[in-house]
Amino acid sequence: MCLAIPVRIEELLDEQTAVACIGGLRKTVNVALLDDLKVGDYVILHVGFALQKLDEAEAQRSLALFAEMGQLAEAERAALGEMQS
Amino acid sequence: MCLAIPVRIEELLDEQTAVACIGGLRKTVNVALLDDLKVGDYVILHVGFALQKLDEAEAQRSLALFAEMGQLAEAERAALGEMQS
Amino acid sequence: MKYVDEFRDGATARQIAARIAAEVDPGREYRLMEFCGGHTHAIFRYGIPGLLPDNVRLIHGPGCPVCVMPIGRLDMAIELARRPEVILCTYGDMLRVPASGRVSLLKARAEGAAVRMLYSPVEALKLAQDHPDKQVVFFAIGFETTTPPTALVIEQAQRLGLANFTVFCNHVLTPAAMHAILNLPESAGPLRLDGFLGPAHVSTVIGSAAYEPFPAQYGTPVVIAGFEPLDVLQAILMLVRQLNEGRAEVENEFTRAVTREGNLKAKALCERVFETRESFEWRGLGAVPHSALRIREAYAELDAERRFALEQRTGLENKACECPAILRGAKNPRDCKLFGNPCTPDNPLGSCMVSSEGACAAYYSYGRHREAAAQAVEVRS
Amino acid sequence: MKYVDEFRDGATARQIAARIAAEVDPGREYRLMEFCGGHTHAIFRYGIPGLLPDNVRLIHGPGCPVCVMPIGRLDMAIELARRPEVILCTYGDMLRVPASGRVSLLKARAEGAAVRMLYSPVEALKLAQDHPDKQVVFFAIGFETTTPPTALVIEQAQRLGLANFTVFCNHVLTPAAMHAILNLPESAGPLRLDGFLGPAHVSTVIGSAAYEPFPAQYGTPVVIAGFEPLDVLQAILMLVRQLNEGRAEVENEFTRAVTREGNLKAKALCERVFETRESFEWRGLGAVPHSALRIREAYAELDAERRFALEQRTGLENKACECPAILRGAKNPRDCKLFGNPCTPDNPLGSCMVSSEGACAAYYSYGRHREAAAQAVEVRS
Amino acid sequence: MSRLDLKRGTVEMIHGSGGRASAQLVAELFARAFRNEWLDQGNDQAQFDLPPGRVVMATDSHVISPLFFPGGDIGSLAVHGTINDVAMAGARPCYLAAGFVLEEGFPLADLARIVESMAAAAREAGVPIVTGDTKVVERGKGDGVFITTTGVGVVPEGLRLSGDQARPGDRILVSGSIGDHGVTILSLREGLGFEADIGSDSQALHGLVAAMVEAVPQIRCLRDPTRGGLGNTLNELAQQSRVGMQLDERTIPVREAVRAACEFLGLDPLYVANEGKLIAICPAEHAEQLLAVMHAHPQGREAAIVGTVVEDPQCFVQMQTQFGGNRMVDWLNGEQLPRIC
Amino acid sequence: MSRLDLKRGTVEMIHGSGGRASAQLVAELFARAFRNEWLDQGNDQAQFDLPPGRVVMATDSHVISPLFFPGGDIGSLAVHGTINDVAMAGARPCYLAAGFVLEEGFPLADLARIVESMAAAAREAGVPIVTGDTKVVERGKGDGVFITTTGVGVVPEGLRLSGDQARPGDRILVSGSIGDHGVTILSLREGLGFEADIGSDSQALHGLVAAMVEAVPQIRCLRDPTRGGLGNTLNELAQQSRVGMQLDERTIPVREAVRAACEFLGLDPLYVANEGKLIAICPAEHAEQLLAVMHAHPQGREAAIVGTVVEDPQCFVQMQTQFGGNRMVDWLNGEQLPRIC
Ligand code: SF4
Ligand code: SF4
Ligand SMILES: [Mg+2]
Ligand SMILES: [Mg+2]
Ligand SMILES: [Mg+2]
Ligand SMILES: [Mg+2]
Ligand SMILES: [Mg+2]
Ligand SMILES: [Mg+2]
Ligand SMILES: [Mg+2]
Ligand SMILES: [Mg+2]
Ligand SMILES: [Mg+2]
Ligand SMILES: [Mg+2]
Repeated sequence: MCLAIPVRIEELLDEQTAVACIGGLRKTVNVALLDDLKVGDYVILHVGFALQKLDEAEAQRSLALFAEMGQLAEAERAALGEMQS
Repeated sequence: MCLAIPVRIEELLDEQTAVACIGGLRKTVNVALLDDLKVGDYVILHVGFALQKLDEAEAQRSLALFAEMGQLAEAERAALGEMQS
Repeated sequence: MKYVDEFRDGATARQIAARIAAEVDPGREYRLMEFCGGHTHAIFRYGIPGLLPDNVRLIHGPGCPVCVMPIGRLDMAIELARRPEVILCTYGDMLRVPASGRVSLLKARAEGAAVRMLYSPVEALKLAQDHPDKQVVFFAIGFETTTPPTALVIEQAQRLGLANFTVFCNHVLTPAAMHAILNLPESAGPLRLDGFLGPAHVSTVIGSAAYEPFPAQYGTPVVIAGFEPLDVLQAILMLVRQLNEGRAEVENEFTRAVTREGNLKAKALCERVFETRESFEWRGLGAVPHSALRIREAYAELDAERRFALEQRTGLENKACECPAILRGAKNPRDCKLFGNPCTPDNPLGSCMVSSEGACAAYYSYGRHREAAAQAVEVRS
Repeated sequence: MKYVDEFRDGATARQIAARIAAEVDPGREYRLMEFCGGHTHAIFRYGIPGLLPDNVRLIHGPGCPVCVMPIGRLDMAIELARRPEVILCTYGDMLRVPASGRVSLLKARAEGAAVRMLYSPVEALKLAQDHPDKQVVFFAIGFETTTPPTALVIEQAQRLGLANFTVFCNHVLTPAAMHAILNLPESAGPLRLDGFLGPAHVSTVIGSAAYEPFPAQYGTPVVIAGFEPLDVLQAILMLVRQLNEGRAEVENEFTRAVTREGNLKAKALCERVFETRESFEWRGLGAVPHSALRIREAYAELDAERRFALEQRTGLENKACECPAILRGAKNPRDCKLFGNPCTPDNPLGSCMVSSEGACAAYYSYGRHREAAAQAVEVRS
Repeated sequence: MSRLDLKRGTVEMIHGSGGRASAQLVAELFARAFRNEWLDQGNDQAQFDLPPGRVVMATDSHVISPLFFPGGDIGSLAVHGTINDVAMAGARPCYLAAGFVLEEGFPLADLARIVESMAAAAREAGVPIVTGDTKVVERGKGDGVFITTTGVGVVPEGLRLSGDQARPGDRILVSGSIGDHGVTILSLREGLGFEADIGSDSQALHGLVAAMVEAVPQIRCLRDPTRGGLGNTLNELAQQSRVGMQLDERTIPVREAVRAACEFLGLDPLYVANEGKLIAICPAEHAEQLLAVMHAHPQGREAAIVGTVVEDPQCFVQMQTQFGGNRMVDWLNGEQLPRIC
Repeated sequence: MSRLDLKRGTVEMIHGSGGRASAQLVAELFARAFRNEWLDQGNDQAQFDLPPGRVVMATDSHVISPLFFPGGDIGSLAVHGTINDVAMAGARPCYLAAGFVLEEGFPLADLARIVESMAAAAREAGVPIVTGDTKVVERGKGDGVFITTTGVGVVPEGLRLSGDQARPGDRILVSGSIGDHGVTILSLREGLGFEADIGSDSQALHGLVAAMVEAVPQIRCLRDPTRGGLGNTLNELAQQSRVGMQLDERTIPVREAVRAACEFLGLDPLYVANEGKLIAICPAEHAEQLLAVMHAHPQGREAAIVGTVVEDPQCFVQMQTQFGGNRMVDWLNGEQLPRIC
């Protein structure tokens, strides 16, 4: 596994470094591997380096998909219930 | 001052070293600065080195001299006592 | 924590699990390998097996750089650390791993070797600057995720002209290992593998395109999955669906961080600094061609193998340790007769017991109670 | 302890004291300088002043190598010790002596400098052998007694080809200092000195002949005395007798260990290894010509002053410190307004307070109660 | 002699010699800060009367780096830690002893700060430091300062708390959020360096304990989950009582910053150290009352019932995860080291 | 898990983690050696009943190099030292606590030897070690092992010994020869290396003390002249009681080997450490009786009356020398370092 965590960019310090934030924690991180970062972006942080930007729209899409699946499951359960009753 | 103490040579180990003894203490000492040492000799020990042999006859002579002085003092005191009495 | 907590919701998990249950074909098995220790960790930590139908089997793969590090390479690192002029630094993961003679870097440190733990490789540069009279060696380990930071640090050391800094490079490549698993000779035991859960963070760097050979060459589907439990469940569902539908594709569940091309800047950097080794020994897999990186000639002065003229060592593995079979997916930790006694995370005899991502350690820490419960049932029944 | 205890007998002491009392001329003063700290020590430790008539006055001389070490030389040693590659080793005596800025070798060690205490200079060689990656410097101090061991060690280091060992040589010469005292300019204050108690152990090496210039040139008698209290008393008696009889000779009370020629082997050795410096600074005496030794060219590679290209330093003495006058015999410690507060052996401001052989320290440790008693009498009267 | 230079001075070997400099260090630093009738007597031991009851003694050696941290320092920690170990018997802590091992070269200013902090902690807790000892070791043979504190106290009539008293059915409570201390210390680690809006939870818990045992004398046992954290301490208790435990992750209070730090360092908050929290185990029928008492005390405001003691010959501690699965909460294996994978 | 390797193993950081390895170290080494009902309970504190009377607490941190020496080791020393500090109040020592700071890499075989030696010393003294703590520091941040012991005891009815009780006219006694411990340790110093037919006098003195206070409850004070030796300890007592002291050198027992070692190292036996001797001050009219009691006890066979308390606002300790002069016995100034001049 490669331990990594999404963090929010709070402040760009220079080409190489930024301040990132997660759960009330602030940490200076290296952002030299990413271009065009801006404050508010979420990035995947590993060994102190931002490896990739997190696509927030895709994240929402995933969550929406999960929710949908839930509804689908509900519906199926309901259907099953009807059948059995 | 140069801290030194008379110690007795107990055992000659080689050209350079011997075991010396004082007051029940045994210690390996450097004897390279002295020639013709033999077991039983007393030497003056300083920073782990034997600096000089101790002349036992001279030591006895000094002690005898002190004792003599004592007798002389006694005699004088006695004489003084006689005169005063 | 945003983008973490939402992906750990138990209610949603049960709903995805219900979908998996609804969609599996009871007449077949689904043998899925999570390549990566991150998935192994999530699977045990969140109790995912309990949510899956019995015919969906998860096989723990070799995706832990600590677990696959060959003893010989670790012996070399320990030998380096023991040199009086050397300070060896590396990530905490590596410190407790037993090498030959059960010596670990921690033991070597206890015996007087200068060994330092790093959180980030930038600390290694600082260490070198702070100890001009010492040789600071960064014992670099890890998959493609951890490689770009090492590359950056190497370039920076060159720029700074640091004369007392080198890197002992042990970075390994994920797709090569996946090829190796699929190419195992029949003699290595049965391998039935219906699909891969592809690594999350490795893929943020290498991109999903890197897995396209697997469906193409072997017909094995790959679904790249995030490391949160909902990601894992969702990816399992996606694999079940591919298998049910007879498809073999690369799909990406972890779209929020993985693109087809990955991080181009990071890849270019690694390309500049490293080149592929002809072959590299993986603990459990043996020699795997083109499966690891070495520092290029242009950075030779920063290469610890060159600076210290290190000779390749071959360490002795514990004969009874079943790590090789476990890493191949051919066996389960409980099949090892050393598991739990005497091999424990406190006293790891094989490398799968070392990192908590190792299959045996994860099994031990999170799975023992399930075994115990199972035994209790057996006794009662 | 044989040859020790017999020379400490109190009853005999009182008898010699009685002879002194009987023989002194009440119409004159006898101002006698014990050159050597060893005598100072014995005088206080055994309460000899209490046994002497009031007109026999003992003046504490500069015979403590620690007390006369100029601050500048100690600064140089501390500077050496602070070099990261250097381990400086020396005798315990030197460690607490305050140099410039009140820094001592002990303080430097507390701040991280590598400073080791030796009992014997042979330990310095071992230290060098045990630390091949360090430069071991032996900070050599002392009179002619301590010089031959240093010379032996230098020869041995050369024989062993030790590349990481040097000696910072500060050996000083007793007769030169005695000359300096007798040659003090009138401006230095009154000097009335009727005779010398000559050093015990220094003389075992240099022999009694070394003192023959003093009666010859200055008409000042010298009696070489052992360091035991009976020796001191007897030597005082011998000086009183010379003075009473108008003689000025070198006499030897310490015949059990001192000959006229001394230790020829040791002298030859020192002659091989060392040469006389043109001049050397003595704390309290100023620059004294031909009063110290330096390592000869033939052993240049073992000379720390050469190896480290040390530059001569001049340290600042505490202005209020009366050490110079005390060493000249012109003043008594209680004449110093710093004595006892703030200058104490725990917090020495001048070098006479450092070694317990220093005049002020001996006074403080053994003599304070006498002062207190005297004050009490004054208050009452 | 001139006074200690508490601004620029350093600890020297002489301060451990037992001579005048040692006496000065004790007089001008320790005795002045701790000031009480027992220390003022200047003996090598303290003499005092104890209230009637069973006597409790606990000792802990404190070694921590860095020495100063948000929420405390090694001095306050050494006071709180031992008071807590005494209090965990249900006892009232009465007196403390302190042994110092100082490293040559340690700044006297830092030592003074630590000693003042100990004095303040002891004063605030109402537990005087009545005897002590100081040793100095050569530079490179210590680490600034180590402090061993020992406490004695007295157990009120009728209480018999012990780690072997947990019984199936008992409820498990914690007095507040876990991991604050350990994460605070980690945040100061060179190279790790993160800022978090938390500090060590280091505090003396005897006030809370007194309220708890008065209201619910039926409490089976108390323990402070220090090194090894909640997870390891519960394993100790399970082992001692030969029982299992079932926790509910949702009820365990963990601050957001602690969770976040653990996520990015690869640690588990269950094993992160606490210095001002306690675990209580009590019969189920008193659990709600005990929780109410804890909630009413400033040190127990975030208290929670986090699990149940169960029968289990294997003495496993298990936890229902937030996610809904069940996991093993094993003994801490080795040190928790920050990881990358 | 496999047992501790007490032959070839070393202390590792993991042994201080608070986890399973810590528990194993405690179980297989400390608890096994010290074995008693309190430790067996496995709590972070010990609970016990004390006999009635004023309670005494003393603590000492032990740092010594070398760790092993003729006549003992750091383990037995840590037991004796604290028992003695408790006993010097006239008290009966009842229980001990021990805190260990171990250096990473320290051989477990050495640790086991030390722990066994502590256990034997505690057993022999009849004072169990009932609670403890172990910390591990990184290599280079400690020195093998430091041991802080704390003892509690109880003072028999009617006694009130304290260093401030000496009165002019009182006699000063020592229980035996001085300097044995310090010279033994010096003899092992690398480079100094001499052989002497002596060992440390390290021993627990509470038996002797019990006999003394029973026979002569009028004793003013007791103190063990450890660091700083007889000379410094008498200065402490003189200062505390605001008196002077007059010693007679001829009566002070010093072994020949100790005298010789001091001569050639430039030390004064008066300031050399002891670990099994005591100083007693008692009214003159009871001095002979006290001396007789001491002579009758195996630990006091060489006891002697060495001086008298005198009036002196300056609190000077003085000594009539063997030679006949009078000298000041001042506070120890700095460490006693071997000298060449
Ligand atoms: S339990 Fe240990 S020995 Fe067995 S396979 Fe796992 S790591 Fe190897
Ligand atoms: S008392 Fe101190 S300052 Fe005064 S002369 Fe002596 S050493 Fe110098
Ligand atoms: Mg090394
Ligand atoms: Mg140095
Ligand atoms: Mg404790
Ligand atoms: Mg504790
Ligand atoms: Mg506790
Ligand atoms: Mg003490
Ligand atoms: Mg004590
Ligand atoms: Mg003590
Ligand atoms: Mg004591
Ligand atoms: Mg503890």
